[in-house]
Parts: sequence; C-alpha cells; structure tokens
Amino acid sequence: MTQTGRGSLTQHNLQINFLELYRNDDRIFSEISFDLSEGQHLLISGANGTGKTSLLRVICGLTIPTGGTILWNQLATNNIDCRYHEHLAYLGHKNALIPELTARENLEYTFEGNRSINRTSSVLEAFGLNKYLDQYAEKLSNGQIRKVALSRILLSEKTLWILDEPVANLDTSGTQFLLAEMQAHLDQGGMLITTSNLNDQTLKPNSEINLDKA
Amino acid sequence: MNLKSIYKLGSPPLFYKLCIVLEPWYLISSILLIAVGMYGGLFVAPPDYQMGDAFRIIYFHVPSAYVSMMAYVFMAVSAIIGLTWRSNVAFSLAKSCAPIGASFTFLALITGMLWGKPMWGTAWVWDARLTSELILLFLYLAYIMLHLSIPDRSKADRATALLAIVGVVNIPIIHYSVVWWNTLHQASTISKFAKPSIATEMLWPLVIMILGYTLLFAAFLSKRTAAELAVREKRTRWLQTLIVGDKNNA
Amino acid sequence: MPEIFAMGGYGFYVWGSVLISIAVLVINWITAHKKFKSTINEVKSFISKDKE
Amino acid sequence: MMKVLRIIFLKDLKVSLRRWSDLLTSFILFVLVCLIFPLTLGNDPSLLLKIIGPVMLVAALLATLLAMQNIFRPDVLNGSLEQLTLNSYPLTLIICTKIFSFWVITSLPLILISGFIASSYYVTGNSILIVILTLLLSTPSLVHISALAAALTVAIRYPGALMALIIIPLSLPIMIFGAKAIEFSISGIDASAPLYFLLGMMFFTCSLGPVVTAAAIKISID
Repeated sequence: MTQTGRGSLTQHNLQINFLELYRNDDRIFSEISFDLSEGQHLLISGANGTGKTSLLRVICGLTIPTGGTILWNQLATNNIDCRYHEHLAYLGHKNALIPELTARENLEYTFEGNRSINRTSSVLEAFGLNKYLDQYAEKLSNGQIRKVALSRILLSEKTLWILDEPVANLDTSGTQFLLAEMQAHLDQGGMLITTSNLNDQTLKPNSEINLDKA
Repeated sequence: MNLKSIYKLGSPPLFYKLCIVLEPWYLISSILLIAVGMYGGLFVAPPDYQMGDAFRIIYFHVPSAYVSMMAYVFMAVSAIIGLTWRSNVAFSLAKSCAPIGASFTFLALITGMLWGKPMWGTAWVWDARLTSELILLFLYLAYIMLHLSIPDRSKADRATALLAIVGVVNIPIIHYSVVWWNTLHQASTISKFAKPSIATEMLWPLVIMILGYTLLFAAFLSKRTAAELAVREKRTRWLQTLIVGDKNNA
Repeated sequence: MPEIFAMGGYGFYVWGSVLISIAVLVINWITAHKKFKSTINEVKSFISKDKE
Repeated sequence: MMKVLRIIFLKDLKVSLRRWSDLLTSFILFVLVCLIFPLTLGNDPSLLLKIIGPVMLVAALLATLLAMQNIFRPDVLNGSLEQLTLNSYPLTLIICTKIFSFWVITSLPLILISGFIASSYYVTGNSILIVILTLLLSTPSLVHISALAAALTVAIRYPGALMALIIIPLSLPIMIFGAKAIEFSISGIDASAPLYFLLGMMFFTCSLGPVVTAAAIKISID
C-alpha cells in the first residue's frame, strides 16, 4: 500500500477503467479508460449531447456509473478510506451560487482550504470582481456569476480541477486569465479535466477523449 | 439450498426463466386451492353462532389482508437487496409488488367494509385493522406515484426503495398507535375477526384460502417481474434469443 | 338453493365480497398478462429495429 | 468539523431570513388554520377545547409541509447542494444541520405563538404549557419526515401532492399521540404517556432520518 497522505512524496493519480453509463436503455458513453497523473490535462471533447457533462459527473462521483471503476491513488473512490473528495474541485454548468447571498458571502461559504489574502485579491482583481463583491448574486450578470464560481475553484487549493466548459460566458480578458491560471495549476503539479465544444479556446491537453467517435 | 444457489437467483436470465416456468403452476394450484377454499368457506363451514352467515366474508377478507401486508414486507426486503447489491432482479421484484399489493389492500378494505355494514350498521367505523389497511394503501400509492414521477429508471428504483424501507419500519408503529388510539375511543367493538378458538370446519377453508391467495400473488408477481425484467434486459443476447428463438442466431 | 343465495339475510354482503374479490383478482391477472404481452412485443420490435 | 457545521447552520439561517416571504407563508398558514375553526364553528368553549389538539397538529403538519418543499429545492436548482455532497465531510451531518436550521426557522415561531392560540381556544393554566411542549416534541419528527419526502421528490417538478402522500401516512403516529397529549391535559388526565411516546419518536426520527435523507439526496441529484 502506498503512502497517500498530503505532503508525502507520492504523486496523486487518477485512473479510470472501462467506464460506461446507461440511462434507461440509452447508452450515454462506454469504454472510457484513461490515466491522469500530476501536471496533466485531459480534455473531453464532443458535440452537444454526447455525454460530456455526464462523464464529468461520473468522474466526480455524483452519478453512479453502470460499469467500470474509478481509482484515486489505486483506491476505488467508493472505498471509505479513499480521500478523493478532499482533493477534488468541480464546477459544472450550475455555478452553485446562492442568489440570496452576496458575491463575497458566496466566496466565503467554502470551508476547506485557507488561501492568502494577497492571492484572493489578485484573483478578484484579474476577474474585475472587486466592485461587485457586495452585490447579491441574483443581481450579477451570467459572466460575473461564472467568474465568482471560477474564483472559488482557483482559490480552493485542491489538486484535481474538474471544469465543465470553463470558458463559456467569459469575456476575452477573463478567458486569458483563466487559461493562464490553469497552466499555472498544471505547472504546480495540479491535475485538470475540462470539457469543451470543439470551437472553444483551451489549453493544449496531454490527452483527449472525443465522445463523438465513441 | 446453500448460499451460492441463492446468489445465482440474482442472475436475470435464470430468474426470468424461473418466472416463466413457475407462473402457470402457481396459477393453476392457486385456482384449485381457492376453489376448494371457497367451497369449504361458503357451503361446508357452519354459520357463526353470533354473526351468522356474514362471517363467511372472512374467507375473502383475511387472505387479502394477509397478502397485502406480506407483499409490502416482500417489497421492502427486495428493495434492501436491490440497494445493497444493485440487483436488477430485486428492483424488478420490488416494483412489480406494488400494484399487486395495492390491489390486495383494496380488496381487504372493500371486503372489510362489506363485513362492517351488516355488523356495525355502517360501512366504515374507524376500526384499527381497517385504518391501518387504509394507511397501507396510501403507502403503496406513494410508492407507485414516486416510481411513476421519476423518469430515470435506476434513480426511481433507488428512491422508491428508500421509501419502501422507511414504510416497512413505520408500519408496526402506525399499526400500534392506531390500535392504541382505537381502544381509547371505543371501549368494546367486535374488531377481531378470528376468535381464539375456532372450529376445525371453519378453520381449514381459511388456511386453504390464505395459501391460495399467496400462490396467486406469486403467480401475478412472476408474470409482472418477467415483463419488468424483459424491459430492462432487452439489449441482452439471452433475452433476444429467448424471445425470437434460434432465428436470431442463424 | 335459494337459502344458499340468501345466506341468512346477508346474501348481498357475502356474495358481493365474493364477486368483487374474483373481479379484482381476474383484472389483476389480465393486466399482468397484458403487460407481459406488450413488453414482449416491445422487445420484438426493438430487436427488429436493431437488426436494420 | 463543528466549525463547518456552524458555517452551514448560520448560512442557512441567513439565506432563509432573506427568503422571508416563504417562511411567512407557512407561519400565516398555521395561524389561519388555527383561527378558522373558532370562526366557522362558533364560540363554544367546550367544543373548542375538544378540537384544539387535532387542529394544532394538523396546522403544524400543513405549515411544515408547505415550508419543507423548499428545504432542498433552491439548492438543487442553483447547484450548491451537489457541491455539499462533494466535500470530505459526511453528508448526513450536513443534512442534519440543514434540517435543524430549518426547524429553528419554520417551527420555533409556531411553537412560540401556539401558547397564544391555545389561550384563544380557552385553554388555561398548565395545559398551555402542555400544548407548547407537545409542539416542541412533535415538530422535530414532522420536520424530519418532511425533509425525507422533500429529498425524495426534489427532482420532480410539482412535488406537492406526492409529498403530502408520503408525509401524512408516515406522520400519523405523531399526529395521534400529539392530539392525545393535548386532549389528556385539557381533560385533566396525566399526559406524560403520549409525551414520552413523542419524545421517543423524536429521538427515532432525528437519529435515523438524516441518514435516509442523505441517501435520498444522493439519489436525487444523480
């Protein structure tokens, strides 16, 4: 058994074997296998409705797959000793912002990880969110909501980022900043899984799964 | 019967074949038993000294009430097995139990009311047994409606399984609170159908009817479970060869 | 014969419960059977569609 | 761990207070259901004393049912509930905290006003305390049962009728014993037996309810 605690020298690793998902009688995807180590980026591409989001939700553990296994550091993620969720940050289509709270309260409403104040202000600065921090989330525009949600991921200090179409709704400068941040995360040994429509701008991935062919 | 052979029942092809093979036997034997039981209950058994011929309704009321409760427990046990082993067979069984159980509950209520009308003068008194039966009907309806309103099958299976388990834990509590409440309301009602000592010629038709109803339940359940399994497994080769026959392989 | 139907004055209730029991059970069997038939047809049409 | 639960608890309180109109609706429903009986039945003390037990509990059940439709729904729609299932803390405890904060917000006001409503039904002396105690012991069970129903139906668009169908049979024992406790104390009988039953049911639902509700949440957001 390998030592997998935080700060140990062992690298984190995510291994997916023959994942498949059926809903009622329809096949969403099947025979998905890949291996992701630190510093690697996996891109899941495909047209609308090919099951990109479903695949991400299965990888996160939100949806139970029909078949296949997900291993985090050689341990199945449904194993009680597996500390998968400690290292995972997920952002789907829903931005998980509570409309009745302000942007600041939404950002504070995460209870894991402690980031420096400098880092927080630089991220908010780059996204141009400083002016809007005390507005209720329901008053923000879609792009701003997305930026708040993304800031939460960027500030989370988690190893594995799973982002569903991260650049959707973002303006040019926001996109540039996000891509740079994602690159920096990979350089620090982070792991990244993203989806994109084929025409989206994104980082060059280490590996790619195209659901159109499957 | 060792553990391994029980485990094998979880395989859909085997269970499907078992359902198909056993269903006619269940049906025939239950029809025979019910015919004998009905003859015994309606013609052979002597009239009750207190209730006269009206007591013959128990030959229809007690078996359906018994099956309605047994079906709920069966459904909950299947639900637990389904949740633990994610077994399609167990989920199909649980789902098929619900409409059958609900119809037996309905029968128990109707015959109970038909019994109550001449005995108490009204079709409905808040008798503990009838009230619990009514609550059981609501639990069945909740199960069926929840299953209908969730479109994704595996999600519906698991959500309703939770409901069935919660229901089966609650049934004794509900039953005893109704009994307790009832004893406080009405000092003495003749709410017990079966007296402690019952004449043999009155008892044997009842036992046979209960047996017949149970087998009938098994017959309905096999038929419905086979149908449910067929829907779920329609992509598999074993079912396709079973249904289309050897043409498919040629 | 008539006294059997009369059931000591309780004929309506006794025969009523007999009839309703039989009716519900028969309907139950018919619906189960219909459901089975329609699923088999569904699977058959699914297979023929699959082959094309 | 406690810190995390405190954060969730305070945040739920804050959000619920900002959705004040929802909460006011259930509170108003409770008061109106309680008041409509004297208005329609007439001002006969003996009659009112007879019905206050069932009326109180039915009103509490309806108010809980109405309020609890929204315990998980908004969080599922905006996606924050799935984020709650993705952190490393046990979902059961998180759900437990959420239900507790909902109880504070929806049931405490009912309990506070129940004394006044009881006195308007000509209940006097110790019996007013028993009315308050009965609601205090029965609302946690009602809230937990409703939370389970809400979790099971959270993915359904119009869950109202289905929730009622799930909740009412399951909460029947609480209704029966709650009404009995109030009836006993008004007619001068020792009400401790039904109150002990309510206490037992409270422990039962509070310990097992969140486990089942957490499982239901995981299924519903699948």
